Amino acid sequence: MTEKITQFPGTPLREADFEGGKILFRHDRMKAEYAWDTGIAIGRYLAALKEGYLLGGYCATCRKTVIPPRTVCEWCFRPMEAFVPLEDTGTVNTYSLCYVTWDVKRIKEPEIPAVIEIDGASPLHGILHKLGEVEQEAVHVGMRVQAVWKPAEEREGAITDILYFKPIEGGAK
Amino acid sequence: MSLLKRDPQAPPAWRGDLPVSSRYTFGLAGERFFRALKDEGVIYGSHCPRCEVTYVPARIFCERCMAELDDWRDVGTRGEVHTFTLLFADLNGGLMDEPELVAFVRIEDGGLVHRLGEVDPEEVYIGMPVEAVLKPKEEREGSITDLAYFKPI
Amino acid sequence: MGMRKVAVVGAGMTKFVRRAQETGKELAWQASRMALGSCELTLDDIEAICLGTAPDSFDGVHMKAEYLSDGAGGWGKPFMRSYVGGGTGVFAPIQGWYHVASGLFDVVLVVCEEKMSSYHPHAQGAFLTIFDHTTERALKPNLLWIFALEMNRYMQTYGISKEDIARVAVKNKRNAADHPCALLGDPDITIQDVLNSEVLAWPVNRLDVSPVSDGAVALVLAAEHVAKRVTDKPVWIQGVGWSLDTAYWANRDLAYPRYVEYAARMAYEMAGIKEPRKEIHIVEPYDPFDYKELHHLEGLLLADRGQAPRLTADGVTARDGDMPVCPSGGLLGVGNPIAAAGLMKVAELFWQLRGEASARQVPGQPKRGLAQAWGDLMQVGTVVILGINP
Amino acid sequence: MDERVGIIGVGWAGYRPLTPEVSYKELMYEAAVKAYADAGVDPRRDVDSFVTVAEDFIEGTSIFDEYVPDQIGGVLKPVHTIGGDGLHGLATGVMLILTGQAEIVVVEGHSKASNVLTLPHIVAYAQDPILNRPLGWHSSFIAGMEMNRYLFDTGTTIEECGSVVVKNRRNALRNPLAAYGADLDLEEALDGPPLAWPLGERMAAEHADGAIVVVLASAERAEALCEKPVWVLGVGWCNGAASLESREWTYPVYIEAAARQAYRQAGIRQPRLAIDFAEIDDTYAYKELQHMEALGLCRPGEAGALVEEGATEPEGELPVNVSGGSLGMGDLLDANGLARALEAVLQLRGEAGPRQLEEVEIGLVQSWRGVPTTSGAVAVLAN
Repeated sequence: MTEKITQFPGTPLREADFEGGKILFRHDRMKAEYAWDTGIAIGRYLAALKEGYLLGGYCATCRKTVIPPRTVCEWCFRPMEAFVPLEDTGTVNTYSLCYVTWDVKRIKEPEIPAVIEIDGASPLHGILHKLGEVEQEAVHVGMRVQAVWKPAEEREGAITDILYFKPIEGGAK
Repeated sequence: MSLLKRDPQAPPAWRGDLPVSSRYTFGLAGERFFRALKDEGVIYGSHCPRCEVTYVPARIFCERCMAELDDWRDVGTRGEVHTFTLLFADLNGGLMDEPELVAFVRIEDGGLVHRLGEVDPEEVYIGMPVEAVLKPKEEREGSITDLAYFKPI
Repeated sequence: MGMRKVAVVGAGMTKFVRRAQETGKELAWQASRMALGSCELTLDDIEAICLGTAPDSFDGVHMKAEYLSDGAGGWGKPFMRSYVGGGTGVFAPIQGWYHVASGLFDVVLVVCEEKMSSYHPHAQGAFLTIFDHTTERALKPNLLWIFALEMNRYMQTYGISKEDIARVAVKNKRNAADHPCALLGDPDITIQDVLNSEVLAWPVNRLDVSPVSDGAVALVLAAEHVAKRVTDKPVWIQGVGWSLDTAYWANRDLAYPRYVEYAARMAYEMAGIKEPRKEIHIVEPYDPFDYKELHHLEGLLLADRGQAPRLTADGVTARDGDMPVCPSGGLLGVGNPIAAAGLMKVAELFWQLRGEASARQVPGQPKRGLAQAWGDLMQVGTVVILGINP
Repeated sequence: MDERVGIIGVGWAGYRPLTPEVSYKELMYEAAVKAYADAGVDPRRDVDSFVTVAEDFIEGTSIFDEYVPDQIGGVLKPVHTIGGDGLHGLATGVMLILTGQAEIVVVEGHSKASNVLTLPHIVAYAQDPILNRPLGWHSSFIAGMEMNRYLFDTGTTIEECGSVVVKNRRNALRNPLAAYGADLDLEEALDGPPLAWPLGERMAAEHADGAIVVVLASAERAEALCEKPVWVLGVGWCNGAASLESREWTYPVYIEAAARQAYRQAGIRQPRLAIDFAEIDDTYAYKELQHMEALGLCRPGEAGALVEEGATEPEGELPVNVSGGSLGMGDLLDANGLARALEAVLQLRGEAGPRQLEEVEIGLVQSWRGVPTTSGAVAVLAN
C-alpha cells in the first residue's frame, strides 16, 4: 500500500463472537413473494412442458432455433417467427458433480447439473438441467442424453416436469 | 409487436419468492449506543465540532464532513415531538384496528422514532415535551425496543 | 479522442474480512475517509458520489444505495448507484469517469461496498436468486454450478488441467501475503494444497474459490486541471469499456468470454492501444475463481485462446514476470466483497503506477495497467485502463 | 450546458393496474419497439449505450441487469443498470453523450408492481435494520409524519392536499395512458380510510404496470434524425439525509438542490417565469405541493393556495401534472420519472391530444424515489 497508509480499518469478527452476548446482533427475514406473469413465450413454454415436450422459438432472419422461446430475437431484434416443438434428447455441453446444495449443505451423492444442447435447436443452444441414472465416471462432454418426464398427471407446467436427463444407450437416437 | 400468439391455456403466472434471511451486527456506533441503553439506560449523542451538530442516536462519523466522532455525550431521556402520525396501515396491506401512535422525538440535532404512550392521540401536538420510558433493566436486550415508548412530561 | 481527461488522484480501502462488525455505512465511510485523506481533500471538495454495490440481498437492505448514501458522503450531494453484478467494482470508476468527462463535475468520489456476511446463514444462499425465476430457479441451482459448468467447458475445450488452474490460486494467494488488507494471503501455499482441498462442485475445489468477504474501497477522480493541482502523480483513465451478453447463458459457448473481448476492444480503442500485450504492463483481471484469471486473460486478448495457462507456468504472469497479473493478490488472496473487490483492483493499479505498492511493487517502470471485472450470468465484462500519461 | 442533448424517440407500454398478457420482458420489448420506431433507429446498428433503472427486490431477481439486454436490443453492447429513478437514468444517458463517447443512448424503466404480492414488506426492508425496522411498521408512517410536519410548518391544509387529488384524477380522464382517472369532489377525495393520519388512502397513488423507453441523441444526430427533437436543457439529482433521525422533515432540501443544478445548466434564474408547465412527483398528494415549493415554482406555503385557485389546472397559468401524475396514471415505482418525462415530451411535441397545452416551450420534470428515501431528480426539457 502507499507507504503513507499503514493502518487499515475494519473490525473482523469470528463466528464465536456471536455467542454468549459478546456482540449485539439481530436476525430478520424479508417476506418477498411474487407472481411473475409468464406472458406469451414463457407461458407457452410451460404449457408445452406440461404436455410433455420441449418448445423452442425460430427466428426467420437469423435462421436460428433457440430454447427457451422468446418473442424477440436478441440478435436481429426482429420478432420471433414461430414456436418450434423440439426433441427431448440432446448432448451434454458441460456438466459438474456438485456436493453442496444451494444453501451450502454438503451432500454425499453429488447432484449433476449440466447444460444440455437440445436436438432440434441450433448448435450450442441448450438448457440447464440435471443428469440422473448415470455413473459419475460415465458422464462426459458430448454424451447423448434423453429427458425423463414426470407422469402426465403429476406435471404442472414447470421445468421440473422433467425429472432429469439420462444417458441414451449406444447413442442410437 | 410479436408474431407469436399467446396461449390462453398457458399458466398465467409463476409463483415464487426471494429468500432473504439476514443477520445484522449493530456496527461500531450501534454496539456502543445500544449497550449503554441496555446496561445504563443512557441515550448517547455524538458531537461534530466542525459542523456543530450533535447526532442522536450517536454515530461514529459525521455525514456532513466525514470526520470521526469520538465526542460522545449523554443527551438525557427528554425531547419534544417534532412530528407524529397515527398509523393504520399494516404490512399486509390491511388496516390495524388499534392504530400505532408514532412520533419522531427531537433530541439535540437528531432524535428517535418510536411510539408515544400514556397519551391519547388527540392530546398529542407538535412541540409536546416527552420523556423516554425504558423497559426494566432485566427485560432489556440491546435493541430499539428496550425503549418502551415516550410519554408526555 | 477529444474528451475531457480524467485522473484518479486518491484511494482508500478497508481490510477485507470474513465478518465485519461495522455496518455497511461505516465500511463505506472508512474507505471514503481514507481516499479523501490520501489526496488531502475534504467532502466539501467532492461534487458528486458514484456508488457501486452488488446484490441488495447480501447487506440485507432494499434500495441499499439509499441506506449506504451517508456513509459514502452522499449527504446533500448528487448521488447515484451503478450496478452490473460482479462487474460493478470496475464499472463504478467508469461511472465516475463519465460524471467528470461529461463536464458536469470536476471532482467525484467513487465508493464500492459489500457486506456479504449479513446474509445468513451463508452468502451462497443469495445466489439462488440470480437464476431465471421461472425456467431455472426450480432446479435449486447454486452459484458453484455455473462456475463449475464454465470451468469444465473451458478445461475440456482447450485440454487444460486442474494443475494449470491451481497454479493461479497459488500465485495470487502468495502475492496477497504482501497485501495489508488481505484475508487469505498465504506465502507457503502449494499446488498440492489446492488440488487436495475439498471438492465443492467438481472441477471446483475449495481453494479454487475466493472467500466471501466484507469490505469497502474508494477512489477520488478529478478533471485534468484539478488533478494536476491535487497531486504530482495523477493516474489517468485512458480507456473504459463494458459489454453485456445475452441472459440466455445456456445458448452460448462458455469456453470463451466474448463479452470481455468486446469490453476490452472498446477500452483499447479509446486508449489508442494497438498491441495490448506490449502496451499493458500490469493486469488485474477478475479472479473470483482461479480459472477465471486465465479465461479473462484470453478474453482480454492478452493470451491466445487456451494459452493463458502456459503464460502462468512460464512465470510470465508472476509479479516479476514480463506481464504481472494480479500482483495485488486478487480476489483469491485479498478477498471478494464483490463490488469492493473490483475497485480494489483499480486501486492496486493506482498505487502500482505511482510506485507506492511497497512490498507488492512490480519492478521496472510500469506505465499502463488494465483492471477488469466480470459478473451476472457469466455475461458482463467491465474494463478500465489506467496510465501515467494523460 | 454547452453541448445539447435531444430526445428523439419515446415508447411506452402498459399503464394498467394489471398486464397479465405479457411478461416483464415483453412489456419492455413493446415500449422499446415503439421508441425505436418513433426515433427511426435500429438498436442493433445505431445505439451506442443502454441505461436501465431497476431494483432487485422489486423484480424478484438478484442482479436484475442480467435480464435486460435481450428485449431492448442491447446484447453485447454497453448496457448498465442504475439503482435509481428513471430521471437518474435520463441524467446518466445525458452524461454518456456529453463525454463524446456515445451519440445515441437508450434509457428504460418499467414497473410490474402487480407481480409483487408483498410490496409493503419489501419497502419496509429499506428501513434501517437496527434503528427502525424492529418496530415493524408499514413505511407510510414516514409519509404520515412528513405530511403532518409539512402542514404544521407551512399552514397548508388537508383540503388543499385533497384538491390535488381532485385535479390530478380529473386530468387523468383525458389521458388514455392513465389507469386511475376519476371525477371526484373534494369530500370524496378526503374520504376513505386513513393510511397514516393525516395521510388518507386516497391521497396516495395506487400502483400500475408499465414500461417506458426514451431514445437520447447528441445535438448533431438529433437534428439529423428528427425534425422536432425535445432538448434536455438541464438535469440535476441529489440525496438528502439517509436516516430518519437526521433528516429535515418539512422541506425537501435535496429537491431544491437538484433543481438548482438543472436550472443552472438550463440558464434559468426565474423558474416561475420560465417554466410553462410541470410534471412533478405526486406519490402522495402533499408531495406535489411540497415539491412545487422546493422547485421554486412558488414560495413555501403558497402551493396549496395556488392549487385551490386553479392556477395549476390545465387552463391555469402554471399547469401541473396535466397527465394526471402518479395519482391519475398510477405509481410506476422507479419508472415514475420517465412517466413524467414522457408527458413533457408529448406536450412539447404538441402530441398530447385532448390535454394538449397551448404554446408550451419549457417543461419541468421532477421525481422522488418514495419512502424511506430522500432521493430525487429534475430535468428541464424544451422544444
